[in-house]
Amino acid sequence: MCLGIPGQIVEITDEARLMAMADVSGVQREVSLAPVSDRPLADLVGEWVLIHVGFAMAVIDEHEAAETLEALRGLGEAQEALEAMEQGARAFDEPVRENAQ
Amino acid sequence: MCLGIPGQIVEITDEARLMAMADVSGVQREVSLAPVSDRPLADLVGEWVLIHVGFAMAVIDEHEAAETLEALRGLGEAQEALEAMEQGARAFDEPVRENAQ
Amino acid sequence: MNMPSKPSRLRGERVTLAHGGGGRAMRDLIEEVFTGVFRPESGEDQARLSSDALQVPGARLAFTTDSYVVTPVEFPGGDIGKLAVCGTVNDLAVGGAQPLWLSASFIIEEGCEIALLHRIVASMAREAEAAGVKIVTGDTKVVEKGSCDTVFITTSGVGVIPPGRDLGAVHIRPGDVAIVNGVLGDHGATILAARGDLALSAPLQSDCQALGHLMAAVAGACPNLRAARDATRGGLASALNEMAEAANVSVELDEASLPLRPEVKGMCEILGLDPLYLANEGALVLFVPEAEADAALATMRALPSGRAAVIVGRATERGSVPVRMTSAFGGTRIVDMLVGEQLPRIC
Amino acid sequence: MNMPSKPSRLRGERVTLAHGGGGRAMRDLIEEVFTGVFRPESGEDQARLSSDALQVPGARLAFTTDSYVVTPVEFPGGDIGKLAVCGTVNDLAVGGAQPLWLSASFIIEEGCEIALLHRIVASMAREAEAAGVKIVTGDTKVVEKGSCDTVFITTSGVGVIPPGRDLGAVHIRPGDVAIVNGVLGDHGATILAARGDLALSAPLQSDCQALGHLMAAVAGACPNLRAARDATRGGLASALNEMAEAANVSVELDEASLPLRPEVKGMCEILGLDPLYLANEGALVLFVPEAEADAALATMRALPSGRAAVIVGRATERGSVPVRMTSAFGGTRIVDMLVGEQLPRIC
Amino acid sequence: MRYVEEFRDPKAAKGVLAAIARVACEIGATREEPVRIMEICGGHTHAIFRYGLDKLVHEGIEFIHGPGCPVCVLPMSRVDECVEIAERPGVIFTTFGDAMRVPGSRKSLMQAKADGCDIRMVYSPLDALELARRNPDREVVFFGLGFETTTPSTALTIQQAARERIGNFTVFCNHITVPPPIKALLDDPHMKLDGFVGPGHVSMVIGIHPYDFIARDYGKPIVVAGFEPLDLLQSVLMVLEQIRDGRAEVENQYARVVPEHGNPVSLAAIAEVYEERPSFEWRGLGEIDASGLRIREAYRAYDAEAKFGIGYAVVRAKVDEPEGCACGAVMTGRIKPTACPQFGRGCTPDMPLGALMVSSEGACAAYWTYGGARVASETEPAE
Amino acid sequence: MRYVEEFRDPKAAKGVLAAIARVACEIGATREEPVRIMEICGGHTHAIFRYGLDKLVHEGIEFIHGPGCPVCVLPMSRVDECVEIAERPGVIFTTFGDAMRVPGSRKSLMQAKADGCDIRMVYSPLDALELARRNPDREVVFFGLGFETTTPSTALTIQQAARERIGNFTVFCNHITVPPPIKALLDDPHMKLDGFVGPGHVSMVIGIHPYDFIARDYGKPIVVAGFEPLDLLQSVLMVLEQIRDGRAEVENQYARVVPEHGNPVSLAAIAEVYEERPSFEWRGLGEIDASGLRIREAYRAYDAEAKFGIGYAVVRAKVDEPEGCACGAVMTGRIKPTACPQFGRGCTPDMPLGALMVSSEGACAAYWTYGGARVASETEPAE
Ligand code: SF4
Ligand code: SF4
Ligand SMILES: [Mg+2]
Ligand SMILES: [Mg+2]
Ligand SMILES: [Mg+2]
Ligand SMILES: [Mg+2]
Ligand SMILES: [Mg+2]
Ligand SMILES: [Mg+2]
Ligand SMILES: [Mg+2]
Ligand SMILES: [Mg+2]
Ligand SMILES: [Mg+2]
Ligand SMILES: [Mg+2]
Repeated sequence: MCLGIPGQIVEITDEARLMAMADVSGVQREVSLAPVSDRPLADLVGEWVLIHVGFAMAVIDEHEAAETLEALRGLGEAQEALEAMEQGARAFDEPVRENAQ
Repeated sequence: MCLGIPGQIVEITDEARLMAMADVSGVQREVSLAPVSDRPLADLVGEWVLIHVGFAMAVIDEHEAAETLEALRGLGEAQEALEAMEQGARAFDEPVRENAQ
Repeated sequence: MNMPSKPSRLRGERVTLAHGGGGRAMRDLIEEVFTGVFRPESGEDQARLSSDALQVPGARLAFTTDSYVVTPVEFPGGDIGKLAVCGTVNDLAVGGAQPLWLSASFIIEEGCEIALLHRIVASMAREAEAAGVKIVTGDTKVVEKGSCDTVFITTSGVGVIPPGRDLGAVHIRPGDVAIVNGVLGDHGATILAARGDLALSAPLQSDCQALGHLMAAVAGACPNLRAARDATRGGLASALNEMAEAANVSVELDEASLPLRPEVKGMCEILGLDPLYLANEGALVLFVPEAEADAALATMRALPSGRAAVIVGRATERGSVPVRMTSAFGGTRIVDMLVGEQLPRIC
Repeated sequence: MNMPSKPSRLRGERVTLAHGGGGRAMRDLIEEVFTGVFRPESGEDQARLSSDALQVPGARLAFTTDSYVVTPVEFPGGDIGKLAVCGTVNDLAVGGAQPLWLSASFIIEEGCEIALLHRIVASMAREAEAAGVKIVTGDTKVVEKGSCDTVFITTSGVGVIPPGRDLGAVHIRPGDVAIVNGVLGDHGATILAARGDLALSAPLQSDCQALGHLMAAVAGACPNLRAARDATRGGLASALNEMAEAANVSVELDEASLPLRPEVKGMCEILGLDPLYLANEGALVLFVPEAEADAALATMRALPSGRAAVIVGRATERGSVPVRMTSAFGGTRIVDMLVGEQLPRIC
Repeated sequence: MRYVEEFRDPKAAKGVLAAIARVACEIGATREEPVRIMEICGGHTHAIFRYGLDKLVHEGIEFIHGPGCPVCVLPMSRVDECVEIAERPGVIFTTFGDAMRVPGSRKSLMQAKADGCDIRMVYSPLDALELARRNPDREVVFFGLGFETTTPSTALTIQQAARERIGNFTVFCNHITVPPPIKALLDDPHMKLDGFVGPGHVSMVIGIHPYDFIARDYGKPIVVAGFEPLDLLQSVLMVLEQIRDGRAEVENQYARVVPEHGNPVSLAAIAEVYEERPSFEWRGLGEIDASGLRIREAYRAYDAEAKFGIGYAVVRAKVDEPEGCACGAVMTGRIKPTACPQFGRGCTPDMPLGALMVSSEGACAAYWTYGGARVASETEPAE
Repeated sequence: MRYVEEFRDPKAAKGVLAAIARVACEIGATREEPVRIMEICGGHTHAIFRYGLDKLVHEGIEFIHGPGCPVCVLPMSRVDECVEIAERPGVIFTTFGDAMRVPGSRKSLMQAKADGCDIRMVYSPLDALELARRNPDREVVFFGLGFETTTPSTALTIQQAARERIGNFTVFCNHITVPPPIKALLDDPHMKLDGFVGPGHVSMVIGIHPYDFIARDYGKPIVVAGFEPLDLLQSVLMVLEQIRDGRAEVENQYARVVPEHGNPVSLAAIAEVYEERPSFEWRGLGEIDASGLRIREAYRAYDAEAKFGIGYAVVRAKVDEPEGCACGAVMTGRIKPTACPQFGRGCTPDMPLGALMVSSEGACAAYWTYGGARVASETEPAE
């Protein structure tokens, strides 16, 4: 639970205290990198992290995100195709019906 | 120096702490009787005291006050009498002068 | 609609920041405490007003404002709400206007008792009715605990100045007499005592009262009424100094004529204060030509708010100082404007 | 006269209680900081005003008031003085009045920098001039340190409603469209960031602006303009709820059409806030019949304050709730009035 | 907004909704006999109502709102203890905004603030620590609140305070853990649940395996989900597919954020600073064994309970929940908010009885704000 | 008001004024060769101007204003020390209103309050002690200021605090004594004085004999006087009569209040709590030997100088008086306020350089407020 929001690390602000500036849609806030400090801090600049109560709790996995999105878009496209087919079927039907009225 | 004002002790409010209510023209304030506590507190009720920064600093001597006033009033009356005499003298003079004008 | 202003919704509570947040709690507070009493006619956030008096050719509109910040907000003889109505009515009245409409804007401290607001608003409604004005629009803001002192009220007033009337200190001429309507210093002394820091108590009441009816009567009785001022902050001394400067005259005051209660004198003696600088909330000073002084006095004394009216001095050609006073003892002294507030002189 | 308002008398100083005491220090403060800039015409404590517009038969006077208590008092895009002028001008304007005159009453905390007051007053003068209104009367009070938050300003406004014009939420009919003049939430988000407690920074500016010219233009272009509200405290959501309740209609909002800056969205995501409830100080929502919507949009977009004008919803027959919104995602949800202020939702 | 907007794409939503409908039909879910899926997390409850997902999904899906709102589960006694600390002279009491309106038996923190307590809303426990640095003559207390998502932040803050030897900072620890109440729910014979949407941000810290028991021991599907509407819909679909396929597994829809084994730094910080409490009180549920955390002896200087002699440091006062409130039943999904006899009557957002009515993640608040509460409140309560 | 109104009777005034005129003529006092009488006490200076006595008395009488205003003689350095104490965290600094506007080298107490210090005006040191009782977590300091009139009140308050063992109350002691500066004046060969009006309220405490040296050693008349205008006029008359009769005595005009030997309780309290300082700084006069009091070792716990390590407890900073100010000369009656080059120019009540311009007992303030200051300020300074 608890609100988390993706943000991008733009700058290390205090290496000793593991603090960095994060950017969320142009809004900036200093966050602690402590939870993700098991990798070199410098590597985190430019990364997207999941921010919760002022801590970067996780580095967002770009690859996993893309896969999830792909699956979702696939479902969307499949549905669009289906709807197009149904529409086609109706379009094929409809003149007949309209004539019938 | 230092502002002092006569007030009347109307009630002992805290015997242990030597506190009493004083009245100055209908304005009441709790004051310390410590400086005048070499006489019995109860005797002070009804007395006029000289109040300074919340302490009754002196009991006002009614007799001395009357004497001072008497001397002052004496000077006033003497002056009035003198002025009356001068006035009389002038009144006596003036018609003459007025006629002279 | 969702339970609009059930009385129970607010009763016995204190104001929280939620009451200022623009939502339902604010609406409930406003409906129950304010608009339920003042009953403004417009549902929009502005009053829409018409008055025949304003349509008379040559009539002018008078507009004034004051903020009220008194501590404590309730005191003998009044409360901040009564002050806020009377003070603004008086600023209209002493300028020669007929007071018609008031606005009332409240800044409320988080934690303020709602029951207190009810009392203040009731007092405002009462005073407004007595003064013949309507409170037609308002506002409330709630600020964090410690960001204001219980409640501040700002009232603005709109009135109509009849054609041809033009009161102003600039019209005062040497020879005019200065009249006050009643005792001086009661408000200032009452607040000093009510504040409690000096542990003084006195059977005093603020003189807080509306002076619209009094001013209307005097203006009717004295065709050459020059000017009037309510002697509020800074007291009679400051009002007279300002008027003398504006008129380029001097004013000679007579100490023996000043109407002062014994308790006010007592308070001033204890604290080393000068009653001429104590604030009033129902006292005014006006200037009329000597020839109209009796009419002014008679008219004022016929009204409750002018019962103790008395001549306290007169204007003279401009001398070296604006205001001078002859003491009962015989000497004279300058009555200057103070720099700031009078502070107790004790040691 | 004794050295009236030499610039050096106050420069570089802070306000002390002496500046509120009714004496010379107060007079210097008022002359140098306030009346020196606002230049009221009357030397008395009231403005005396005439206007031809008020003499037109059927014209009504509009009167409104608001107190301004923002923290911090200066913020990107404005300050409390600009707010105090724009906010009251807007309350007159959205009711259909031509704003003419303002009063301005200041409650100042002991210790307030005089340079800050200078800046605030200059900003008020600038805004008033741009909005075509005059600040004609005022007041100052000084309260003890800790008894107010730097400075509070209450402005009241007087304007004239031309004969025949009657805007009001009660006139909204099903089918009318709701139009906003620009982006939403900028003021609320700017203040949240400027306050500093949440340590957020964003390149945002308050939308604080006067809307008198915009309203005049729309009222001219749309003979059947129903009503307008500035969407201040409580944001668009509260304004629409109030209007829907007053008109006994429902309003259907379209989330996708809401004009929001990315930074405002970002701030809302971080803090779990809903931008519909963020305060605005230069945004209004108005209702016109569908037939006049294009005229309204074209008129608004021709003005700087209406450049981003857009239809955000429409009135329908009254349903079970006053305001409902269709999300971009497809679902619908109620847009209720909040109880109090929105609080950050974090954990 | 990257990683946000993409997961709100309406076109994709149509596809997932259609897929959900198909699977729901396949498994015979109907309005009368719905598949009952519990979203454990209050954040998910909030998203469901904000996006109207409950009305978008096939009518054979019923969302059951779980106990995963850390504010909602706060018992009155715990709020009372907050107020008591805040009332101590010299204290600056810091809290997330979420907890401000939660009713205690005497007052909420909002009311305590109005009454003069110095209570400040912060965005982060680090901001509270900064307040302590800047006010060395004051005692700064942070109201540590939340499930495993939030626990690392207070643990790391306490470690930072210890490193800097800051002596005027303590945490009033109310951290709780997700698994115990879920287990309690599953053990309740009256509770019928077909699957779970798991709390993604909790798993970001603890990984997905702590939920193994749900699948393994109780045979229920669970999908750890993200918080955007597409995340939720996809997770629902994944639960339905497990049901259709007769599987009961722990799946991870939110792999972009949730590592299988969670976050090692955070877990280490939690383990160093905190330990299990024997039991902890939940609103409407009473004491639940091993459901809360407390500060270890080594960090006792940062424990507000110890410093102020309050809460579990002493014998706690017994505070009854208000008469007729059904918070416990609503919180565990046994009844809907509208079935609480107080809903819309004795309990509204302006005069709440339970935290569920004021937390923005609370089911009662959600029903009131987004869900046609007013219609509901005009009907008689269901029970 | 009893004991007040009677002593303001205009009829009696006429008599005294006439008698003064008569005696002045008898001894040949003229405007050009006036009898120079110093009123030592600032309270007398205030009364002279408030009632316009200087203009009422015979032109052969010149009032010379003495150094007896405890606020006026405060050096800037001492005000600076007040501000420094008030700026310490947790301090409530209490003072009589009189001292609020006195300029320090950085700021006055009024300005320090505006800058955020917690400075409160009280009527009595007992009120400061009460503040200490009510604010046990704060440190309450009372600015003990004044001559012998006021000294007993702080001594008695300190004794009370000690009896109650109140640990958060101290006095910043600035009590001074009247005789030393008078002796210094009399030793000044440039100073021509014919007699003194003595401070009645000081004598109410110390009696009249401490002035014996004035009559005995310097051959000058002195009359201890009350504060109403008739008291003052009568005392002037008594001084003139001594001059006429060739006497030099200590007389007591104010016998209704002043006992010959003063007040024994007050004297005992002073002796127990205070002791002479080796020297004390006066504004414009510098250090004067044995002119001030300090708190004895036994009451050290109540000494703000000791507690805050300030003032004479440490090495004091040297603070120069402002350039061109003539405070010392005005205070000792060597020149009139209007002769100060700063009067009405660099120094006005709104922007004072010296305390004499802001104390209501200060000669400069009196000249400005009551004495036609504005006329004077338009003329060139006399020197
Ligand atoms: S309606 Fe109120 S009392 Fe009932 S369950 Fe919800 S929060 Fe609890
Ligand atoms: S005028 Fe000012 S500087 Fe000169 S003596 Fe008086 S107080 Fe001192
Ligand atoms: Mg006014
Ligand atoms: Mg006024
Ligand atoms: Mg006035
Ligand atoms: Mg308003
Ligand atoms: Mg307060
Ligand atoms: Mg308004
Ligand atoms: Mg407004
Ligand atoms: Mg408005
Ligand atoms: Mg005013
Ligand atoms: Mg402040």
